[in-house]
Amino acid sequence: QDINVKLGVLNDRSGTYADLSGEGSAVATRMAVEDFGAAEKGMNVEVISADHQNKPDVGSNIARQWYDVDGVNAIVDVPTSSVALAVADITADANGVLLDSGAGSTSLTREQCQPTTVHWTYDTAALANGTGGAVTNAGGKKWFFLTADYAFGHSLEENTMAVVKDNGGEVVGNVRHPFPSQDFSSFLLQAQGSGADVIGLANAGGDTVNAIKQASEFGITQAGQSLAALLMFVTDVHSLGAETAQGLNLTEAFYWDQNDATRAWSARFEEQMGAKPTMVHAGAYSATMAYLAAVEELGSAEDGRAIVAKMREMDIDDPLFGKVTVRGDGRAIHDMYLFEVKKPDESEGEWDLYNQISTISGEDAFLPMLEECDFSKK
Amino acid sequence: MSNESLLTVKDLNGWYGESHVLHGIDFEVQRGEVVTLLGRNGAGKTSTLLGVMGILPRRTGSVRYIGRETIDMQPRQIARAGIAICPEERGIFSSLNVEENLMLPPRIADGGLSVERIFDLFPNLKERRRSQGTKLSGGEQQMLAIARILRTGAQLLLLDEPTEGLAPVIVQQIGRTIAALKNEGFTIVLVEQNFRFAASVADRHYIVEQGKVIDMIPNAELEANSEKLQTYLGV
Amino acid sequence: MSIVLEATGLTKEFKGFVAVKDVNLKVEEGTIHALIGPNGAGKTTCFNLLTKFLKPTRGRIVFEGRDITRMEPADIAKLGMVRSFQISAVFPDLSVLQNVRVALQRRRGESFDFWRSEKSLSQYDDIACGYIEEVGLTEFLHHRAAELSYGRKRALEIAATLALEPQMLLLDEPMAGMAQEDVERISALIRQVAKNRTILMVEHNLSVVADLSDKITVLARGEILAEGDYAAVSTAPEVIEAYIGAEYE
Amino acid sequence: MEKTAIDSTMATSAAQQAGMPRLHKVIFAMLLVFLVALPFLVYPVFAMKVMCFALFAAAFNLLLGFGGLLSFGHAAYFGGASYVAAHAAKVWGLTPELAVLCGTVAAGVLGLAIGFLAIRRQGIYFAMVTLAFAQMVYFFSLQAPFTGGEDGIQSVPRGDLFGLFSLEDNVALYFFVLAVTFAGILFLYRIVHSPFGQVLKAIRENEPRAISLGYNVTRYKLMVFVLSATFAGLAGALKSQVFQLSSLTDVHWAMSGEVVLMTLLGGMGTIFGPLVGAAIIVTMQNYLATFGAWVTVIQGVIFVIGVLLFREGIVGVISRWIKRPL
Amino acid sequence: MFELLGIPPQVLLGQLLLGLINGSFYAVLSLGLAVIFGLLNIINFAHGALYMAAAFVAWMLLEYLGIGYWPALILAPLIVGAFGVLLERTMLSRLYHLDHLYGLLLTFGLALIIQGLFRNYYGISGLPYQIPEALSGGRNLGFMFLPNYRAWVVVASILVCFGTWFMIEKTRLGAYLRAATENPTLVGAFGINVPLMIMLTYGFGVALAGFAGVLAAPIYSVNPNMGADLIIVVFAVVVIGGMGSIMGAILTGYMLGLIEGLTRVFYPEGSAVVIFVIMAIVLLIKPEGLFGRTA
Ligand SMILES: Nc1ncnc2c1ncn2[C@@H]1O[C@H](COP(=O)(O)OP(=O)(O)OP(=O)(O)O)[C@@H](O)[C@H]1O
Ligand SMILES: Nc1ncnc2c1ncn2[C@@H]1O[C@H](COP(=O)(O)OP(=O)(O)OP(=O)(O)O)[C@@H](O)[C@H]1O
Ligand SMILES: [Mg+2]
Ligand SMILES: [Mg+2]
Repeated sequence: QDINVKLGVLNDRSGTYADLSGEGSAVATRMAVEDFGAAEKGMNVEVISADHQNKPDVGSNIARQWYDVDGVNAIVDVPTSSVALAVADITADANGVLLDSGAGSTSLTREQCQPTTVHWTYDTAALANGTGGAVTNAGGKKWFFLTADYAFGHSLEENTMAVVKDNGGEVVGNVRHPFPSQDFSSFLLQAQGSGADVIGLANAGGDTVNAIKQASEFGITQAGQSLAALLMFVTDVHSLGAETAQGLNLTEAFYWDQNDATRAWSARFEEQMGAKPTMVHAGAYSATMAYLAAVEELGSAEDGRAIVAKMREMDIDDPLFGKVTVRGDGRAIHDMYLFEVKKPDESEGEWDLYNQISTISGEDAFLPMLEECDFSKK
Repeated sequence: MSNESLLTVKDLNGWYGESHVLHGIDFEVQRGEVVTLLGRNGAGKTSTLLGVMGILPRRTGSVRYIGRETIDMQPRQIARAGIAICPEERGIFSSLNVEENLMLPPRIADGGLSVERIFDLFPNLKERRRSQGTKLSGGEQQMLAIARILRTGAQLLLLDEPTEGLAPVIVQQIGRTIAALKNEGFTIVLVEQNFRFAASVADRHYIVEQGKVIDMIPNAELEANSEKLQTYLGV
Repeated sequence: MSIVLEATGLTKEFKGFVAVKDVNLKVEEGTIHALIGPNGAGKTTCFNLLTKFLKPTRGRIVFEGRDITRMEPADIAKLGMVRSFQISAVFPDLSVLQNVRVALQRRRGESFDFWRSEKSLSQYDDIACGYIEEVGLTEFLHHRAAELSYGRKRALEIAATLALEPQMLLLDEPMAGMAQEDVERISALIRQVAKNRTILMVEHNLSVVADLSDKITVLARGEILAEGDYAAVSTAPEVIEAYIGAEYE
Repeated sequence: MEKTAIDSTMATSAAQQAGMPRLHKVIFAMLLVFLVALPFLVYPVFAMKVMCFALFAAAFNLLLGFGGLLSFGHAAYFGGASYVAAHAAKVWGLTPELAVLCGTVAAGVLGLAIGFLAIRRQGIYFAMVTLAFAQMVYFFSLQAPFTGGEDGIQSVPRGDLFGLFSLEDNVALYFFVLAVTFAGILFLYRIVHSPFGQVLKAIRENEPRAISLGYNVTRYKLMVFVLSATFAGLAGALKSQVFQLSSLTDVHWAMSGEVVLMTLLGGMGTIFGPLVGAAIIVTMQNYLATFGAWVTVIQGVIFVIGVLLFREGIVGVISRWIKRPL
Repeated sequence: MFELLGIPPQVLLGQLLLGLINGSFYAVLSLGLAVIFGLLNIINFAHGALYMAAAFVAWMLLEYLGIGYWPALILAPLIVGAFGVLLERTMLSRLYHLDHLYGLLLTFGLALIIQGLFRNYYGISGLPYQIPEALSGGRNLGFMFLPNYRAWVVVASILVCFGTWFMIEKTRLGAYLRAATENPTLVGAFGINVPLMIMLTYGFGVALAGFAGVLAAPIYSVNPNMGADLIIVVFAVVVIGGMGSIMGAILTGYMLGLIEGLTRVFYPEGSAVVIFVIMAIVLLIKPEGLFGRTA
């Protein structure tokens, strides 16, 4: 018998995160449906998408309507933590599934964990562990933080501070800038005056890009301080250009040029989107694949809790993320990678941007599970 | 005085939105004449002036100025042709000071009064030249509104109740000014409520009623027509 | 006769320019008192000071024995001293009837009743129509005030002012821009309403001044130049020079 | 000669005299019937959203269209009330009607405080003072602990009306929202057409003259400001109950802008304009959400066309066509 | 933690200089807005979008036509200004007889369209635009490192601002503009071509925004959202300066940059709201703005 599945890709399609998620995530999700061979397996999978404009009320309204009226079974992507948290609640109420790829907040699998949430790609703790740990260990002991003044920035800063201290570093200062900001020169000057080795950028998107651009203009890096962009996507690096971004350390869960599988998939993606995929796109793809597999095994997409439970049981070997397990709290555990941005003369194309420095195993990257969030025991 | 007709208005109709207020105004003005439009409140005198100036929202008919049809022209083209208006509500600009207000209308031809002469005529303005335009007293604003079109060199001046709110001394002065302007070859169409004043400066009077010109009385024949005037204007 | 309104040492300076200088004015109850003077003499400014639309730089104003020097303009009106404006002041988008009704509404004192229906206003219609009749605007009852010609707007303003039945009226050039026949009608109206109240009036139309006023104060350059009845004032040489002009007949 | 003018104005003012004109009664009745049927036709939550915004826009229009005061900071009352109501329901555990009442009162008080300072300013300066205070409210909401920063206050319980009737169900909640918003809008209508409204109109048209008639203009303006803020707050408080969420979006200046747009698009100074404007914009946001990246472009085109075709707002134009105030 | 108390004077000096640089952008932008508001009485909500568009035009000139920064500094504002003229002719001019709020609605719609189109074609994450060769690098002032380009920004903005101020305040044109705002009909009846004047003024105001956009391109990320939230701040600057005062807009622009700079040192979170606090205070104390005329 046929299994009907309806997936809703809900993300930012016009704001700051439109490039790193946006239409690309919908494309990636459709690719997953195709690659999974849903049609051949007797599954009718439909993918719809919508723009949540980074507003929790808009996002929750759409999510509600999708579940209540349109018969959506799972919601994919949902960047912007505040929206993701709202959607996670609604999803639990509706017994759907939230396959989150774009959001960074650790709360999704901790303070506000839900049995129907799967948090796939990254979170602020993983970023902190990746970049923070690596940079501190490489000798960047004194940190100064430039933090976007909102929940995401705070949590990224907090996670990274902890990692820095654990690794024997110290935090010599921080400054919280309004979100979004255009001009960072003043904050950079403060950072410069602090005598830090490393300036940690606990912000995202345009803020990070502007901060890096201006750091180079003000000769910060030339003067010996280094920058650590705690959340940066390949699209951001592309927009900065290798000239400006060279030497930056950053943590991602996925890079298009890692192996043959990622290259092949990314080439297909690029054909449709005109740009290489980000880890958020890849996460939307992989999470959907895993979800469909669980649905296939259960033979129905109706019961979200059951599907997520099934996903927890599966051993996932993903073409893009490698070995993945979904933990009891919904956190997907997989390797994270530390990259360094290539120098312009090393780069062989506009998207040839990263050198991989190290791999951080899933256990090291993500925070340990909270007892009360372990739904596999309930 | 030459006999060439400077302004000929024929069958001028005018509307404000839906309401039809001018119903075929006919009159003409010879070069160098002072002509008044008299009539009750709401008769359409102001509207007639606006119609000549092209400011009325919608108008039809014919308004010829020195032989040129202006009915399809923009107000600014009409102004460039040599007509200037001193509006009823005065139209002093609050964001300009007195001097800027005075200097605002561009010179469109030679033959306007010099600034010195204007200040001679209206000493108040000279004294308050740095004041914000709308801070002037009501009467001073009226003077300014008249003064500023004297500079431009326009040949035909449309004055809408220029003596309203002015002290008798100044009214007399304006009377003298009008006479002087007339001597210098300006042509003036005057709308007046102050009948006595009108009689002292004008050559001819047109009577406007309900959006039509219903009569014309030469100034010399006022006495003889006092009964008519009584019915037309109540004076 | 008692003094209704008294100003002592009234002075107003605008950034160094003295518009009204040390004016002492007494208005007697039940009279029509005219304030005349050349343009820019400070008449309107005086009005603004008396009705508190401007704050005096110096001086004291007493109305019916009460010191009103520090009051707000709206309160002055509530005390019974109402002014009209030199440049016509009506509510353009309200009908003639509504214009007058707004004034009546204030008189009846119900003001913040946002929960009440508009119907409660129709009780004023009769009184309002009475005043409108008096100024000859009955045929325009339902016209928007904006559509009236200038002179009729003035008439409407007077009707609304009268509707407040004030103790004292301050009229700033009530005749300006009026056709001759209206001048006569409004003159008659003013004389009629003056019977049981006091009027202070600015007017440039000398025949009206001569006709109506019991007492005249002549202001020039912010100071009082002359005071007295028309015959006295109009023959004073300094008044003729500053205001009336030699050619006035 | 003045026939036409007399006729048209006679018609309008004659209509104004007899309390609520027939036309308006009919429209309100039809609207009510439509709204009662609505939750069975479209998704109730969406319908509730439309109603909340319609009330918000109507409250705003009271100030702009009838008070002649452009506030550019109405999000402060809308969002402020939404936070208070959400907090009251979630943390204090109040029943929905009490939570909404708390939010509404809070908005009124906030309106009184801000209005007191702003009301003496004119025109665009007034708008900017209100904006300035609204931005401070935003900043406060961003920094204060109880508002939850970016995340807002989430998972607000819907609770039981009067502690008796559960509003968990969308349709049940819908009728609660319908009752409140409809009553709110009727009340706003009454305010506009009250003697107070008449004075307000006079003040808007000629302030010095109103003063000279003895009206304490400042107090009237403050009054209408507070009323408007209060009803905006009512709308915001309801919204927090509907979405079970209250967030920074509601206090952001873009929200203040949105309500201006709704009012203008529908036609300011008309009774029904804000309702139409709100319905259009909310519907647009809702249904365009699936258009992906083109949303903003389409939205922009609609605004541009809307302004060019319906210059006085949609209802404003219709009202001119049929020569009746709407 | 970072010690705020003992901020050394050099650091403060550095921050003030940075503030001045940022103020340069505010000054040029608010000047353009003030010119438009002053004449058309329209809050040009598309100002930020047009600022952004000019940055993109500069990028396109380089990318597609190989035209570098210096020509772009003239060309891009001209192109954007011409576009502004087109908008004015085809759309804004139809709204003048209406409440000016409708102009706001229209320009808001235009801003959405412009931003949306750029977003669709160029994505959100922005495009690189390099600092021109001649201005790369910088000099050490002792208390801070000043990039040459930033120094140029200050110089360029001062030149443009005061040039504009001179043109508007010291020539007849300015009086025409101000008068036409109050009563266009009457000014037209004096023989002045008001529609033409309005059109050119709008174009000029937009070109100023464009100029700021090109100035910004090398230091800020060239992305479709770069001007999105700007309008509200820039308009606040115009209001604080006093509406209708060109000089007010300019000086307040620089001043705001300075104040914002200081806030960034002492209370960084508040740097986005400080302008509104100042605006509220200024308007409550001096309702017509710092340099405004009383009505
Ligand atoms: N803006 C307007 N809209 C509609 N009707 C108007 C407008 N202006 C004037 N009218 C009407 O047009 C007619 C003629 O008015 P106009 O102002 O020309 O009269 P007028 O003779 O100048 O009167 P007054 O002596 O009072 O100034 C009047 O009936 C008036 O009500
Ligand atoms: N707000 C103000 N600021 C500066 N000067 C002013 C202000 N108001 C009035 N003035 C000046 O004060 C003087 C007196 O003005 P006022 O309006 O009182 O004159 P007036 O006697 O009523 O004259 P008119 O008969 O012409 O109406 C004038 O010279 C005027 O320019
Ligand atoms: Mg007239
Ligand atoms: Mg006066």
